[in-house]
This record gives sequence, structure tokens and C-alpha cells, in this order.
Amino acid sequence: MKNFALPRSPKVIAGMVILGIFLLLMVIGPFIEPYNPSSPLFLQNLPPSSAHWLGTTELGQDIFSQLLDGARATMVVGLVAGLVATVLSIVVGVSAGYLGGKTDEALSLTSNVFLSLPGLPLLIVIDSYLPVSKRSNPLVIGGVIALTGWAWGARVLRAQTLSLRNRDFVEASRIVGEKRWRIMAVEIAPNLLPILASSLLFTVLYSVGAYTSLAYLGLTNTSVWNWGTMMYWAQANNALLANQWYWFVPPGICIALVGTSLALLNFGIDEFINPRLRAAGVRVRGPKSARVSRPRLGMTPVLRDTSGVSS
Amino acid sequence: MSDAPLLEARGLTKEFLVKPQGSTFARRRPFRAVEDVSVQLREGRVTAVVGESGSGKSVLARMLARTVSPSAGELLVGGKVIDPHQRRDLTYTATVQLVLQDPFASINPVHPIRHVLERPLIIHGTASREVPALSKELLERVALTPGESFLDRYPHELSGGQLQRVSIARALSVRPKVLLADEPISMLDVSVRLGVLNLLRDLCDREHLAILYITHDIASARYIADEVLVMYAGQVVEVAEGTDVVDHPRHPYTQLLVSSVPDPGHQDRVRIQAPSATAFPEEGCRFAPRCPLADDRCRRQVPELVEIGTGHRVRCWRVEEASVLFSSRNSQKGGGEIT
Amino acid sequence: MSESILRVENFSVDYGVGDRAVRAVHDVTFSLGRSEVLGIAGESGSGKSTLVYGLTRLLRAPGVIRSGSASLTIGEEGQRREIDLLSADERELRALRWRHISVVLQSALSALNPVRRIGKEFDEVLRYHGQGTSRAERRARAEELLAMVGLKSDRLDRFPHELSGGQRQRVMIALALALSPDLVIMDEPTTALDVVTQREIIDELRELRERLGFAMIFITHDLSLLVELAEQIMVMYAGRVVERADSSDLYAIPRHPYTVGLMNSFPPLSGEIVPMSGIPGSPPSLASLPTGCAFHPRCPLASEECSLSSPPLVVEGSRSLACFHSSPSVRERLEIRS
Amino acid sequence: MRVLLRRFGVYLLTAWVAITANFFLPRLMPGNPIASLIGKLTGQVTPQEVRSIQLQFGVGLHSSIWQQYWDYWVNLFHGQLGTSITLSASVSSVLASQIYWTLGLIGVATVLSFVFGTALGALLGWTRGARTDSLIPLATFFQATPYFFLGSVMVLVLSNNLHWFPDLGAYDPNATPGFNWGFIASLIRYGELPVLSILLSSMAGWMLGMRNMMVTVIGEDFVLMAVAKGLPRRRVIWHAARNAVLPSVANFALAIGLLVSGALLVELVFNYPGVGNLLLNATLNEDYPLLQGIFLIITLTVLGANLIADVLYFWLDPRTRTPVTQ
Repeated sequence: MKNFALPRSPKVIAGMVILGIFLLLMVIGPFIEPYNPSSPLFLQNLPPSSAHWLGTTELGQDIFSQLLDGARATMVVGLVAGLVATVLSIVVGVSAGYLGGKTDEALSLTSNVFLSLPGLPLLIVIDSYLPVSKRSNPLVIGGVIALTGWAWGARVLRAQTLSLRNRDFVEASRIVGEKRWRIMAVEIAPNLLPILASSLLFTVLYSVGAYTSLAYLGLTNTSVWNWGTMMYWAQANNALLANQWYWFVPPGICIALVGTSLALLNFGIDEFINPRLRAAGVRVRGPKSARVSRPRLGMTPVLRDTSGVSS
Repeated sequence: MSDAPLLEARGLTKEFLVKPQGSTFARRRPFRAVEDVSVQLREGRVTAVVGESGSGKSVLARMLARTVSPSAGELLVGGKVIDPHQRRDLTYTATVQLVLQDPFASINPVHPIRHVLERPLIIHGTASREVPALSKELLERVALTPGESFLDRYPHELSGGQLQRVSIARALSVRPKVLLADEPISMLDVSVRLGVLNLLRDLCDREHLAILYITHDIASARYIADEVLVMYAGQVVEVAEGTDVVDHPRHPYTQLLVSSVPDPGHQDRVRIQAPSATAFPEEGCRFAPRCPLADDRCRRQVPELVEIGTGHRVRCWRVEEASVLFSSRNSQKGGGEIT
Repeated sequence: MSESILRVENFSVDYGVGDRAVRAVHDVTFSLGRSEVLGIAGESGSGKSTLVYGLTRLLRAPGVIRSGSASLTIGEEGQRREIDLLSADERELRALRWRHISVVLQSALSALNPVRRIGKEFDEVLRYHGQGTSRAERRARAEELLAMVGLKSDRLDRFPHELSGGQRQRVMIALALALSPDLVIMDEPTTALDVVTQREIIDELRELRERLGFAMIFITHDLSLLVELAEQIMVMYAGRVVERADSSDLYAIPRHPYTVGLMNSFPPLSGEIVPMSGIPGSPPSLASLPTGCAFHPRCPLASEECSLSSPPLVVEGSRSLACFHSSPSVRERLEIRS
Repeated sequence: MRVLLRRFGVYLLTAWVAITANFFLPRLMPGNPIASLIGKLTGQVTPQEVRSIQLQFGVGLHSSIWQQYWDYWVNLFHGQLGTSITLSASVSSVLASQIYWTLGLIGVATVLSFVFGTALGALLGWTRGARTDSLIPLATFFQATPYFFLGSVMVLVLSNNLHWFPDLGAYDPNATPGFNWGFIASLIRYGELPVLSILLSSMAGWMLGMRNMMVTVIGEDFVLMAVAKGLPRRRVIWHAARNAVLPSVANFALAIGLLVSGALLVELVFNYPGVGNLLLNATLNEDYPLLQGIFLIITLTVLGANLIADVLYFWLDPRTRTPVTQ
């Protein structure tokens, strides 16, 4: 499937590099952290220094260690919730699109209902009914996030499956006697991959956001380190008002960077799915001497060859 | 060899439920896309179905390929009636194959050509060691030579004409006796159309396939077919052997169709003037609202398909007048229009 | 020939600039007389659409005009002025468009804004070109235009998707004629239609042209349609004009092997059925054109010379031809072979 | 019309799901949160209040769960959402006093965000390939930044350090609440930064979506035809934008939910009165009656907004009104 190569735009490369770094942190973060993130070992409220790159907390914990440690929980919950939601959306979306009829009606209705429910408030409500012991389990939280986040992917996948199902090549497979499950798995599924990837990126993005929001609100177990919890403590101690930006800002930037990397990758997929979005087709690339300014619709540029036309 | 046609359709009808335009709460009403069509496909013969968009010709092809189930009527293979309820019927699949219109859409873009040809071979029980050789042979049968050079290419690397040949090769892979081709050349470049058409004729002549050629291009039907059916609004309005339909059209619609084709050699040909199609009427002759000869009976009662000469049948109440109309007008050269 | 309205010289168009540039239109020269119909025939990728979109500067990126000149002569008799299409700025082009050159595309469904009523399209064109001071006046003009193509005025209140294909194409034609342009470009306007509808529209176009006297460039892959409609026919292959002639001459004695092949690709509607062959092979991709004459790999007459250099377009009276084997008997020789 | 009725049906069903979930969640949750709450409350509140909570959540009641469900509906239709534990007032009166803040702030911000974001996206799409494209990664960053973070940093920098905006809160504590110019002016002044922060974080989504659609639509024939007709450029852009905006309107359902979620946090960051603040307090204090009421109100409001978006879409796209002919 060599035609599935993503366009190699700077955006995609930047996205892959940033995401790669954070995935690496997820794996090795807790091993390379200089100190135990929870132990109040140091002087309180130290500003950044060579010993404490990001200073210390009100309790004297090393903030940089917390940041490294928090990468794991944040990313794991984001990925797990994203994956679970995507699997849910595949099951619901693809079967609704392919099976059609009453099944489709029922499944579409379900996803539309979930789509119309406001996600974060629902999350907060469910979460606050959870016993505190359950809240400390990132997987439970991840599951709840997945429950509120699958519907969008299901809707997109259903629409795509529906359009693929009516394509001629699917009919052609049916005509030569291909079995139903093989048509779905071999003929339709590979064509769904780009949409699937895009939907996965989006749900991971949503999950990271939802998880850190819950943590920031203090609705997850506050002793499990993740970036949202760090900001919760920073906020609780009025870190910003005390100009302790190094406590509050780095975790926020990390979340934003993870999100940005996912969104940048999604650009690549968008450009793959919809070639019109590819910038390469727009800017007329060429040698410096022959560069054309951005072509405008209805103003085809005239670039007379001075060197003479080779024929 | 028995006398029964390889594939026969008797009284095929397909009704769809459609919502009338413009109304919100109106009930869906049945709309007959195909009405009581019978056709016999015989060994070594090309049968053409000619019709414009909306005439029901593609629905007919799909009913014959059994991807659409008919509302009424039956299919017979070699004289035996097919059980309409059996859904996936490999014996039928191995007998009747359909080639679709758009070669770019009918081949999955993510798989190489090899996959396209090998799947049907495997499904229909070819031993796996024979598969590569057979695939290559199939490609060469449709004049894609050398076959092996195409096997590992992806669809986007092939031209439309080549893809349509691959599509035909895929249909041939199950060794069918009947080949249905739904507008196989309309999406192709002009210069390669005849090549594909000749390939079909060739398969028919050399390998004795029965071929149903569906088209909107009456000239290509005349070129390739042994028998031509003209469809209008879901009904067969005229059938004749050989070139008769085009050379001596009897139904006013066929005359309109023939006289509309650009034909610089006969620019003096008289044209039937007919108002554009609006909705098809629910009773009477479907063509009546456009027909210059329509009278009360035409508007009330649907005419039957009546034999008027050897193998030439027409569905028209006023076939006598209609026949005279076309021939006399053509000899007159540039006479007044009928309004 | 009458006074010319459009003159095009050595016109070339590329897609892209630099290493990956692909030449889509190569060195095309022609002129179009006032009220004349020029037919351009060719298959997909022959450059026929690229040529006219390039001339009107409507070609989308990455299309770039690389050489040549193109000028349009407009204005009333006695005060004609020539406008250089390639050096015109946006304002000049805007003033020129629709009022002097209008366009009809193959699919009217995609050419009409799907969320607007038909009447709005007419109103807008008339309003922005300063015709019809009041809404009612413009509405009356729109009704008049629709009547001209045989449509009832209630169509003005419809949306494009509510009309049939033939009706939509008629709407496009009426719209194209709204400002009485000097030149109308028709890009395969009937290809998506049924034969009967095509016939109606072609007849209507002929009549309208006689009445209104606009010049027309008509693009299609159907040579026989052009023979009925056009005075002049230009046949293009792989971005070049390979033959140009009066339509009756071209039909009677096609001289380029490609033209012959094209005509042999349409089975006739009458006479004995003889096996015909079309043209072997497929049209080339512009990115990898054969050396020499682009047609030589498919040409039954090709000699070594053809693969070495590209034959120039030689003008000979009212005909032009780009072929090394240009004896008048090409057709006979080809027919014997097939 | 049919499409619209269908959508309405979906929303009714959604409302039913939300209401039913509200009823069953506390009853079916593992660990029985209500019982433990009542345990905690004993001695702190009057026995009547305990009784009313028990009634509402069906603890220690002898009627069947279906009878409770029915009673729950009956109460709902009488506007009785129970009594807030922490505020010792009826949930409906608490909500009634706070919802206007939220509706005002988020409503204004949502409309502005949609309008500006879409307009900017249309321009970006039109000028695709130009230097304005460099806005995209920046917009992406803002889109990916959690709202509470962006808001807090803005408060720190723009309000605390630069003093461009007033302090936290909804209005000047010295102003007299009421329909007077001083109060309204201070409302606007205090609303600027919260609205601006919502705009910054939510506009990017509309903008990027619109840009992508715009780029796609510009590739359509009818836009080229608008150019060929010699229309002025702004008219051509209008042709394209009018079509490109349709998916944005259709996606409103998804967006509004996310937007409201994010914007609930605005009240926290800016210490702004409203439902978001209530929600958080209710959660932290385990004030379940209030929590239920808030969730219900938010859901119904979001559904209402969706319905408006659907009507708008229906009005904007004629193809939803009549079937497409072949």
C-alpha cells in the first residue's frame, strides 16, 4: 500500500517529532526524573536553578520531576481512552454504515444522542458519583472519557463506510462472489485507514484535554501525577499570583504541545484525503528566478520563457 | 447443445418506492424502473440494450447479475429457473458476470492488479499454484501484454482503457458463459473505445460467450450487436435483429433517438421534433406526451410489444403511421416539422 | 475570412514551473473570425480545455502561461479596440468577462451555485455589469433570456438541483448569453446529456448564433458533432494542434492519421458494418510524452523520422497539418490497412 | 421538514437519556454515593433536609424504582429539582439566579467566536498559499491549549501584570447592580477578558474547519464560474463562503458541546458567577441535587442551541428541503 505515504510537509514532520518526544517521555519519564516527585525534600518555593530546573513547589517538591513523571499518566490515559473510543467508533460506525437498515438507524441514533450530550459536564457528573478509590485509577477515568468521546468518530466512519459500500469496486467484489466479511475486511477497511487515523488523533486529543481538565478541577486522585494535577496544585497555591509561572506554565505548555502535534499530524492526513488542501499544488514551485507570487483564481500567471522553449 | 438460451429473463420488473417531489408528508409511491422486460441471451450472440439515462437499463443489468432482486419475473439459466432467495450463489456467479461502467471506480485503488484477478480465481476454486499463471493468461486474453508486467501495478498507474480491460479480465476469470457489460465504453477515451468493443465481439465470436451490451450509444449497438432492444421509461419499446432497429426504426421514440445522433454524412435527415421528457405518465403509452402521433388511445392504454416482421417487435398503437412517417420524411429532405 | 475577434499566437501553457513542469499546451496559433464557430476536438489530456482556460486566464494553479500572445477585439463596428488578454490586469479582465467572453461548462450542476435560486444567478450577472436598474427590470430580462432557450419563467425560482440536466444546461446557455457577449466558450456542454437532449441543445445553439451573431469556441471529443456545428475544426493531440481545416474539408478528407483514427473511432449509423479498429494504444500522459511526434507510437504510418523530431504545423491554404506523411491519400492508405 | 423533525426527535431522545441518566446514575453507581453522603450529612443538616435528599435519590424508600422514576418526572414537570444541600435553597431558584451569567457570557462568546472564526477561516482559505498560512500552526497551538491554562495565563499577563483589564469577577464591586449605565459598562469591561480568552481558544477550531472547507469549495466549478462572470472578488469569496460554511453549521452540535464544556471553566478561572462555578462547587461538595439540576440545564441548553443550528442549516441549504433530481 505504498500510496498511503503521508505527504511530507514540514507540518507533518514537526508533528511527528513533537509527538515522538512525548511518547518517549511517557516511557522513560519516571526513570529519568532526578527526584521523587512526591517527596517534599527541598526548600519550598524555590525559583528555577541548575539544581531544580523548574524550581520547587510550596511543599518543596521538585517540579521538573513532577513534569517528567506526569508525562506517563497523561499520555497513557490519553492514548488508552483514544484507542478505546476509536475501537468503539469503528464497531458502531462501520457496522452501521455497512449493515444499513434498522441496525444503522439504531446505531446512528445512539451516536447522535451521545454527540448531543455535553461531554465535560457529563464526565464531571459521572466522575463525581464515582467513589474516590475508583477515581485514582487512570484506566477507569480513561474508560469514562472514552464513553463520552466515541460518537464523533463513529459518525465520520459511518458516513465514509456508507459511501464506500456503494462504490463500484465493492459491487464488483460482490459480483465475483466475495464473502461479506472479506469485502469489509479486505476491500473496504484499507480505504478507511486515513479516516480512521484522523479520528484516532482527534479522540486522543480530546482525551488528553478531558483528562487534564478533570485533573485540574481536582476531580481525579490528586496524588497521581499528571500535568492537570500539577496545575491543580499550582492553582490551589496561587502560584500564578505569586509569579511562580514555572509551576503552572510548563505542564500547560506540554499539554498544548501534545495537542498541537496531534493536530499537525491530522493536517497531513487531511491533505492526503483531500488533495486540494495540499499546498504543493498551489504555490508554483521552481527556481528562484522563475518564482511566481501566489496565483489568484482567475488570474493565471504569465511567465514568458526568456531562455526559449525546449521542444 | 440444447436450444435453451444460456440466460433468459422473463417479465422482469423492478419497483422502487420514491417520495414525490416537493411534498413533505406524502407517502412514498412505487415507481417502476423496469417493467416486464424479457430477454434471451444465447451463445455466441451479442444482445444490445439501448436507452437513455432513466430508461432502466442499468437496473436491468443488475437484476440479471442478481445484485438487485426483481419485484417480479424470473431468471432461467440453461432453461432452469433460478431460486430468487438464494443470496450468494457461486454457480450463478460462475455463469453470469457483470462489467461495470466506470473502470476507475470499479477497481479498488488500494490493491494491485494481481489481487483483482486472483480473488475470483481463488473463490471459484482454482488451485493456488495455478493462480499466477492463470492471472497472466487472463490479462493477455484481454490484450494486456505482457501480462506479468501488469500484475504488480496499482490501478492509478493504468489508463482507463487498460483498467476496463482488467475489469473484463476479472469477469472472465470465473469462466462465465454470459457477460453483461453496463456501458463499458462510455467513460473511456474516444480512441480506445472501439478496441474494447472489438474485444467484446471477439470474446463472443471466438469463445462463444453470450454478451449483453448496455449502452446509450445506438451507433455502437448497431456496430456490435446481433439483436438490439430499445428501452424507454423501463419498457422495451422496440426489438429487432441485426441493424434493423437503426436502419428501419418503427417506434417514434427509436426514430427520435436515431435522428438525434450527430451524423455529418446525413445532415439532411429529417428530425422528429418532440418536447423534452418531463415525468413519465402513469397510464397509457409512456412516450405519448412527447409523441407527435399520440392519440386518445395512446394516452389511455399501454400498447403491447407486437411482432411486425421477422424478429422485429414494436410497442406502439400507431406503428403503421409511424413507420411511414420516418421513411417518407427522409426521402422528402427537409420537409416541415411535426409539432 | 471575416475580421478576426480572437488572435492567438505561439500560445503555450505549463503545469508547474521548473523541473516538474509539464507542458499541456504547446505553441498554439489560431484566429477566430467574428461570429464564427471554431470546434476543438481531442481526447482527455489533449490540452483543449487547458488552451481555452489559459486564454481566458481562468486556468487554475499550477497552470502557468509560458509563451505567446492572445488578444481579443471588442467594441462596436468602427470603434474596435484590441485587448491583450495576457497583459490585462484584474480590473480589465473583470470588465471583459461575461460581457465579452462567457463560458459554459460540461456540468451545469457544478457550475451553478447549489444554494442559490436560478433567478439570483441572472440578477447578479446583470446587476454587476450594470444592466437593468431595478430588480424588476432584471427579472424581466431573465425571463426573456429563459424564454429564448425554451424554459418557463417559473424556473427562476428553482434551485439547480430541482431541474433536469438538460434544463440546467439551457439555463447555463441563457446565462452565458445574458450580456450579448462577442465570444462564448463551450466546454463539452452536451457530453453529460442524452443524445436527444444534446440534439435539442445543438439545434438551439445554431439558431441562437444565427440570430445573435456571437462567435463560439466549442470543445468536444465528438468530431461528428463539430462537423455539424463548426465552420473550422482544430484537432489537438498531446497539447499540440495536429490538424486544422474547414469542417467540411476535414470531414471529407482528414489528413492527419490521428484525425482519421478519431473518425474511425465512431461506428457509422448507416451502411454495411465493416470492422473498425479505433486507434491502438492509449493517449499518452503529458508527464512522459514520446519523443518526436507524440502520436507516433500509435500511428500506422510512423517512420523513423517521426520518432526523432516533432513535425511542425504547416499552413497550406485554409488547412494546417502537422505530419511528415501529409499526402492527401492518407485516408485511403489507412483504410486499406485496417 | 422531515429532516428537521427527525433531528428534533433525536434531541427529545437525548433529553430523555440525560434525564434518565440523571435519575439512575446515583442509584446504580457502585459504592452507593448517596448513602455515604447522607452518612456524612447526619447531624449537619436538619432531618427534613435529609429526608428530602432521601426522597430524591430513593434511599430507604419503599416504593418501587419505577414509581420513583414516575415521581421524578412529575416533579420535573413542576420545575422541582430538589433542594441544594450546600446552599439550602431550591435548585431551581439557585439555577434561575445564576444561569443568566452563563448564558450571557458563553452565548456572546460563542456567537462571536463562530462569526470571527468563520470569517477569518474564509479569508485564510481564499488566500491559501500566501504568507497568512503561517497563522495555521499558531491557531493549532491555541486550539490544542487547554482552556483553563490559556485563561489563567491571560489573567496573569494581561490583567495582573499589564493591568489592561480589570480584576477577576463579573462587575465592579462599587457599581450598583441594576439597569443603569455604570453597571452595564462595568459588566462589559469585566466581560472583555473572559470573552477574549474564549475567543482565542475556540476560534481556531472554526477557523481551521472553515479554511479547509473553503479550500475545497474554491476548487468547485461554480466558484470558477463566479470569476468568469466578472464578479468582484468579494462577491466571489461570498459565493464560496456561503457554501463552505455549511459543514461548520452542521458540526455545531459537536462544537457547542465542547465549547460549553471548555467555557464552563472560564467561570472558574475568572471567578465569574454562573453555572460553571456552581457545577464545580456542587461536585466538590457532593451536592448531588444541585449537580443533577445543573447537568439537566446544561444539556437542555446545548440541545436548544443544536436545534437553532439545525434550523439555520435547513434554511441555508436548499438541498435538504427538496430531494435532488438525477
